[in-house]
Amino acid sequence: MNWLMAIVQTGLFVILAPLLTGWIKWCKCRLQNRRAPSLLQPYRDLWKLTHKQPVVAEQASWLFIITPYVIFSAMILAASTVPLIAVDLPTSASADVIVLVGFFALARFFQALAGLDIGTAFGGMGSSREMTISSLAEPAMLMAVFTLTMAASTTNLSFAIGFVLDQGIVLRPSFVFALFALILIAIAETGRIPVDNPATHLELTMIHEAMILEYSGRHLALIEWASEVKLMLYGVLIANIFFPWGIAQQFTWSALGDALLSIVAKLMLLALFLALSETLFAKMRLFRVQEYLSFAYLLGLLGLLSHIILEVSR
Amino acid sequence: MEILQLDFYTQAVLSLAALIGLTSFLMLGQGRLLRLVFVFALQGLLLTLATGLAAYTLDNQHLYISAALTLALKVIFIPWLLRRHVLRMNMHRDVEALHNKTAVMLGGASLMIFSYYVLLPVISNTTTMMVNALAVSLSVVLLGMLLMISHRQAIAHVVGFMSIENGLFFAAIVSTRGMPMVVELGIAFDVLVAAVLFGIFFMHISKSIDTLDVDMLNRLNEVDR
Amino acid sequence: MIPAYLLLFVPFVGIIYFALAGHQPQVGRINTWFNAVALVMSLWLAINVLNSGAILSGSQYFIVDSFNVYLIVLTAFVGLTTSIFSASYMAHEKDLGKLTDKRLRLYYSMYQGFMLTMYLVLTTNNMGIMWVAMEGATLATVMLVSLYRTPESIEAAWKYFILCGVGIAQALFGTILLYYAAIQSGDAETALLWSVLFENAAQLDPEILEIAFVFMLVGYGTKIGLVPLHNWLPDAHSEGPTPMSAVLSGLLLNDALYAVVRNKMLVDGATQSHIAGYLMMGFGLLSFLVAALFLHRQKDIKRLFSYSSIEHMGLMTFAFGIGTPFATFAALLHMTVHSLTKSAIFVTVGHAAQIAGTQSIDRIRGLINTQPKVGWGLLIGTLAIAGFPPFGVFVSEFLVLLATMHSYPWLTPLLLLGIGLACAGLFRNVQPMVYGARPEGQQPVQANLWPVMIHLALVLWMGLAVPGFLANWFTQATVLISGSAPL
Amino acid sequence: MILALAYSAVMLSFLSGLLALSMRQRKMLSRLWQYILGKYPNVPQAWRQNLNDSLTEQLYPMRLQQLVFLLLGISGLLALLAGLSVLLAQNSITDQINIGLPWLHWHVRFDGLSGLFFAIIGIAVIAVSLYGPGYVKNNDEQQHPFAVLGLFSGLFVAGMLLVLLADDAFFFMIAWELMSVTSYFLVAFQHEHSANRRAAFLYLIMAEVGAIAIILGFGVLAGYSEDFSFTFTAMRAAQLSPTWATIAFLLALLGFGMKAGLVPIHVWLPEAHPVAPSHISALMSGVMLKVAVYGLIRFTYDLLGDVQWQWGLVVLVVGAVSSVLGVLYALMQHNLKRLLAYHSVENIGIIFIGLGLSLIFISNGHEHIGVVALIAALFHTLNHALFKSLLFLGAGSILQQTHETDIEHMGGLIRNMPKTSVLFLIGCMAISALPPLNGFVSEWLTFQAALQADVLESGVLRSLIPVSAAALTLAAALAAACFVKVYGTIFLGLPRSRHCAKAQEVEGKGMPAGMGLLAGLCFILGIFPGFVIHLLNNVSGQLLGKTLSNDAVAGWIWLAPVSMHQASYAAPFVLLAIVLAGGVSFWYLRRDPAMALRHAEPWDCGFGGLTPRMQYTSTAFSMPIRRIFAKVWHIEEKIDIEKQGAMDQQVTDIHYQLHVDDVSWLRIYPPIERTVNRTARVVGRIQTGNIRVYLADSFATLIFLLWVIS
Repeated sequence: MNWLMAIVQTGLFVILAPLLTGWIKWCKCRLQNRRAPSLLQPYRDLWKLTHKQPVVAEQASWLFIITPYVIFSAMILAASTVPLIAVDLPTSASADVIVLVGFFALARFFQALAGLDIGTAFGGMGSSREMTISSLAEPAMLMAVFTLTMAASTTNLSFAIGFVLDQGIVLRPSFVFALFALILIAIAETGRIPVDNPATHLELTMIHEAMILEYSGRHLALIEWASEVKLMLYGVLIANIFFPWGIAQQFTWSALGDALLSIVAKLMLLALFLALSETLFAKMRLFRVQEYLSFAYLLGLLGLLSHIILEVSR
Repeated sequence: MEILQLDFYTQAVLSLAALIGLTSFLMLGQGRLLRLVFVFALQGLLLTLATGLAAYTLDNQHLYISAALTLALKVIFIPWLLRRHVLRMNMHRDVEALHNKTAVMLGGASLMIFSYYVLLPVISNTTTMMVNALAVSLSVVLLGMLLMISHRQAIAHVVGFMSIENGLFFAAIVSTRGMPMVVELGIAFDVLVAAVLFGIFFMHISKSIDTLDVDMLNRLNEVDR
Repeated sequence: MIPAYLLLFVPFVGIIYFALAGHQPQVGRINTWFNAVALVMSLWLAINVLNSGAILSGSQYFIVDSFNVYLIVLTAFVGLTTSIFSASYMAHEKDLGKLTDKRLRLYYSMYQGFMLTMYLVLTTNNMGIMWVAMEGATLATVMLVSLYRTPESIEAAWKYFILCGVGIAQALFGTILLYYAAIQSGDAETALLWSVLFENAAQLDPEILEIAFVFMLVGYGTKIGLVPLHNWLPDAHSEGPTPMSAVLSGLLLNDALYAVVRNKMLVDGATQSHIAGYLMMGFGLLSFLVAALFLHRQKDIKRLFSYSSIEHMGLMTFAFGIGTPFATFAALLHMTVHSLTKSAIFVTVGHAAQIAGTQSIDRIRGLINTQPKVGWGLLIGTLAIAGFPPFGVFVSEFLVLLATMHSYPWLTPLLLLGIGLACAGLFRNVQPMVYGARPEGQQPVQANLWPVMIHLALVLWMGLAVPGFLANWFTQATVLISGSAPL
Repeated sequence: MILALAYSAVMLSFLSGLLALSMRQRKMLSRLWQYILGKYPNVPQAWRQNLNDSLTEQLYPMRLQQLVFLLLGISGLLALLAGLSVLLAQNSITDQINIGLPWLHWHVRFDGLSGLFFAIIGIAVIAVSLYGPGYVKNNDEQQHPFAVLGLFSGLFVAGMLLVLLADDAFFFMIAWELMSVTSYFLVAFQHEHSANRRAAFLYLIMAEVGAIAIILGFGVLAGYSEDFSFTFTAMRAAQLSPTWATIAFLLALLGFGMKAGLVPIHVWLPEAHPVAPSHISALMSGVMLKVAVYGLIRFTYDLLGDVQWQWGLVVLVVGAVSSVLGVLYALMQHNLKRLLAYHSVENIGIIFIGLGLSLIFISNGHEHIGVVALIAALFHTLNHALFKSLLFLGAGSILQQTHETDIEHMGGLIRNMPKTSVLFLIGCMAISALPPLNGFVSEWLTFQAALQADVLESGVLRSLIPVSAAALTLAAALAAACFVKVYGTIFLGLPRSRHCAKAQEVEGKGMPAGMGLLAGLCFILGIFPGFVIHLLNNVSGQLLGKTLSNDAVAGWIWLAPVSMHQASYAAPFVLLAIVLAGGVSFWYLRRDPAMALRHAEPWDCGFGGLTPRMQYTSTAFSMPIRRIFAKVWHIEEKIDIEKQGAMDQQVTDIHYQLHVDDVSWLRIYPPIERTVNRTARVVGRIQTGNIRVYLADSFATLIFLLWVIS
């Protein structure tokens, strides 16, 4: 039952991810007074891409070919460990939040390599920037995670969420800090404005797009899909860790239904915020990103310290 | 006890000691090599007399022998050798300008006091007056070194070296009625060989740097130039 | 006691023989034979002593106990191996036309003369004779230092002569004071005999002995090459023929130290204080550090290693000064391994200088490529002398360090500093000489490297395992010097 | 029995060294062989034939090299067996060898800790000896004599093994220095380059200073042991006052840290490791540093006994600093082997973070967590040995094929050297701590230990530990960036030099096999860490008397250091899932033949064709990081633009020069050298060359002493 549950919700993750992206696009268009594409547009794109013949450069190596699959499976793996609608899944026991970061790192590693494989200037540029940003983002992320896990005294996401649920509504300064830190990091890691602009292909500004510039057909589809899943992953992390209410703790149809509805609602809300911020803020220069990320790190650190200083009584 | 209670011979030895000390001072201030050698021979002579007297006083047989050795070596052979070299390298005319002579002299005087101060423990707990001369002999040794430090001529150095030997020898006599015979002979032999070697070295040095000024011997050093 | 007399007799014959026939072609080998015989005698002596304890000659003029017997064997051994080396070396020098027959005669006969004085210093029981012999060593070697008659060599010889002469004179004054202290209580004839003095050291007047020891230390210390009395040493070592440097470093310094230690034993016996020890420690440490610094600015390969000798003598003096059984054992071991290693190094250095045709470090290059044996010999020897295991020097330095740590912990940083400096100073100069490409027109020379191999093998042996009989000697000597055995 | 294995391992490595000496003795040997034939005519024909032609002029060197490496390999195998068996047997065997000081024979002790490191060395040595013959085959015997190389390699391995066996300070130091000195000779092996000589010199001096520090550390212990004995047994029994214990610990940290390469005493490492032959660099970087780690563990946990939390803090901070600085310095390198050497600094830092954590937890009475941290450190030690050796061997292959160590001149090798590229990729993934490889597991364990910080009383520690863990993350992420750079610049893209363009895959089976072994182990240990954890548990059981909680080591699938409830990791699942997901999507998407790949020119922004000069160089790749962390290096950047034409508007030529230096080098070492030289010059003044001054010296000395006396 549990296993089935796990597989089902991983499936849900993968299926729903494009929808989330579509929703964000929709909100942005609305906010910018443009006509919005349908919510299903991402699905259509994926479908189209998977049915085009992929073109690869002559000097592309086997690494270039396998990379999309690695990235995609790494993301699915990550998705399987994050509780979407129900806690205490067997899969989430197989990998805790640190391993989750590990999966992201794995995907990123191959992504960057693939960017360098062809030998175009853009690929290298993209990989270089991607690795730089991520290497700054990871410590900050860990700080936020630390805050959470120190409070919950576990790195297993199911148990952590369970912990928050059991406690009920507690106003923890540390969690507030951690939340904001995590949001900033999520924006940086998923390549959204103000760190990176997923919509642009302007040489000097693009990061993520620059790496996948040489991809086409099914490869591109997999990568796009993977990044959508990643976006959703972060959304779910934020939503379920800090506002877990509504998530199913026992597998009854009603509970699961509520969980599904609640998570959809939370995600829509988050996406709305994201769209709003993307409309309000402009992309920042590459060398401003470090300040942005160090601020995130600072938030994480503050969260940790406030946990140690304010919340624990010894 | 007072010098009055001493027998004549001891008094004589003590006054000889004073004279020997004086000769050291004379050498210290001496700029002309020939006179230096002469004073050195004089010191040797006084030493011989002292030895003889001591031998007579303590009627110690082998002190006579060492007196004879001293006479042969320090009064006759070595001065002759040195004189010969001085004349051969005709340095008998030039005078070595000694820097701040007075300071050196005062230093010498203070050395004498110092050596007395050093040897006080030795002198204080003994009955034989003669031991007091130990202080003089030490000061002769130290003055010899001072002489070598203050003079630049190799020959002066040899004289200083030998006067140090004199000092030691005198110390042996006044303190311990001379060393055991073997040692005396050994020392005498060493002094003899040393003297000969010095002679050889004078030739080599003057051949290599055609002067006997030791300040010119400074090729081997550790200073950045 | 016969072997002792023979031991002294052999080199005596040698002096006369070589004085007459020192210029014949086969003379080098004959010299080796003389030393070989001497070695046999010394071994014979050693066996006697091992069997029947310390020996005092009938006339009481000679004493052989566990302290000096192993030094005697060491002296004979190094004398032998060095003579093997000097045979080929001097032949080569003669071919280069650097030497005349007359000087060869002088060289060989004085070689024997030097050995004679060394044996005399070691075997005699009479402090006066010890002094005479020590002075004799100076006289014997001073002509050898100036053997090449270059201005530098003459200058070096003159400094050697004057400084050691004056220094040793102080030692005589010390001896006289000692004698004076002795005859206050005791018969004038035997009063200078070390055995007698040692027996009733307690009766000697401590104050006099302290003064005496100062003179002894300054006197013999000049010969050991303690800073600031060391100035003659690098000059003499660097300008003389290399075999001479080898024996000076390997033997003369040891024997001077031996004399000091003998006197220290008396002083410690008389004054129940540790004053002598402190003086020696101070001198030793100073020499150790200053010499280590000097290593960094050497341009002449032989000067380099003579400074390293000063450094090691400083370490030994320091160790003897500490005076605990442990330190004493270490110092004895260090005496042995240092003289073995250092003489081996000087052998290779001699060949290196012949290969490059100069002693200047800047012009000796790429030895390993030119003549691998010499290059590796020099490199390994330097490693050994710098105190890297598994060579014996490491063992002794290890023990010295720990002994210091035990008795005077606050001095160990200085030792640390010194060893580090010395290692750096040696290698910054040696590495460029052995490594690198072979310079133009640099040719291998006729070299006999058996002495090096033997010495290094022995040092290696002592590093891995101090052989039993040697350990016994050291332990007995330690008991003799410091009163009790190490552990 | 086990001890016999260990001894024979040492002996064999010695033998291989001695055997190498006979490289030049071919004639003598063949004469000997003829003599034997004459003596015993009834030697089997096969042998006769075999030996005859292996003694011929052209075959002999190769056969000898193979033989030498064979012996080395066997010794490695024996070491591995001995290590594993003692680990499984969980006992400690003691023995004495009757050489050494008269009153102190060589004491030998072989227990779990030594066994672990024995195994580590064994694995690396096996790999190296598989790799070696192919690598040294084409050496020029005159320029780089194999006799020397083989001799010192053998002695080097023997030295390392002996260090692990030593049970008294004296024997330990002998073995330790044997290791240092032989490796010094190996560093100086290619001594025709002045840079190598300089590196060797630096290495030797720092090794010496470190060794003396260690000796003094032992000295402190011995001083407190009864009757001043150097056996480790006596030192264990010694009761030290806290102050002296701390002094001893600091001395040991200095000594072993210098060998392990902690910042800022790491400077010899990036100089020395690259200049040795590659398979030796693999041993030095992969294994020798581990021996230093062993030394510190032995000294701190075993000999000193009751630890203090301040030590842990020092180790933690030093480790964190080393890990971050190490990887940052590495990022700026473009000499492949230097870069790898700097990564050793980083990984040693990570190991020390683990050690520091365990010290802190143990001293605060939380042994069960201390055990986790210790095991994490030990595991990372093992892992680093594996992948660092792998990477250095890979670098060796690249060097052999392209004659390049500068990655700026490489590129596109993935097409020319397929095998090497795969193996190297595994190494890169392992060292950048990517799941599901082994590097990730150990770092994960370290994190788990750090995450337990909130059990500690002191708030300072509780806030410092996470910060250091964040430093660890930073290091890991930067390492990933660095190895993307490395792999991308070397193997991907277009070849940047002619050598690279026509590089070939290494011929022969040996070299790939050696690397394959290590790569395979990296993989297996990543998937099934349980087995290793079990062994390490034995080690900590012997060392601390504490082991992991049961459910942690229960299954071979689950890895839960503290408890299932707190954190767990199931590598097999991860692998399975990756394979499933990847495989399914792969199969699903490629099923349609009409969808076969079409190859075409890459887009080149409309310029005619891509040239190698268009692609990102490694310097360019690391530029953003260089900007961001600019304080860490001493950077000299110079751009000169040559203009001409009217009003100097037409740019004809642009020169860009970049020189990045290690700050800790500039800050510390040249000043020391200057000071020494200056002091030496000052001291030199006392030797003026004027004899009268000399006389004055001795005169003054005499007067002074007399004055002192009276």
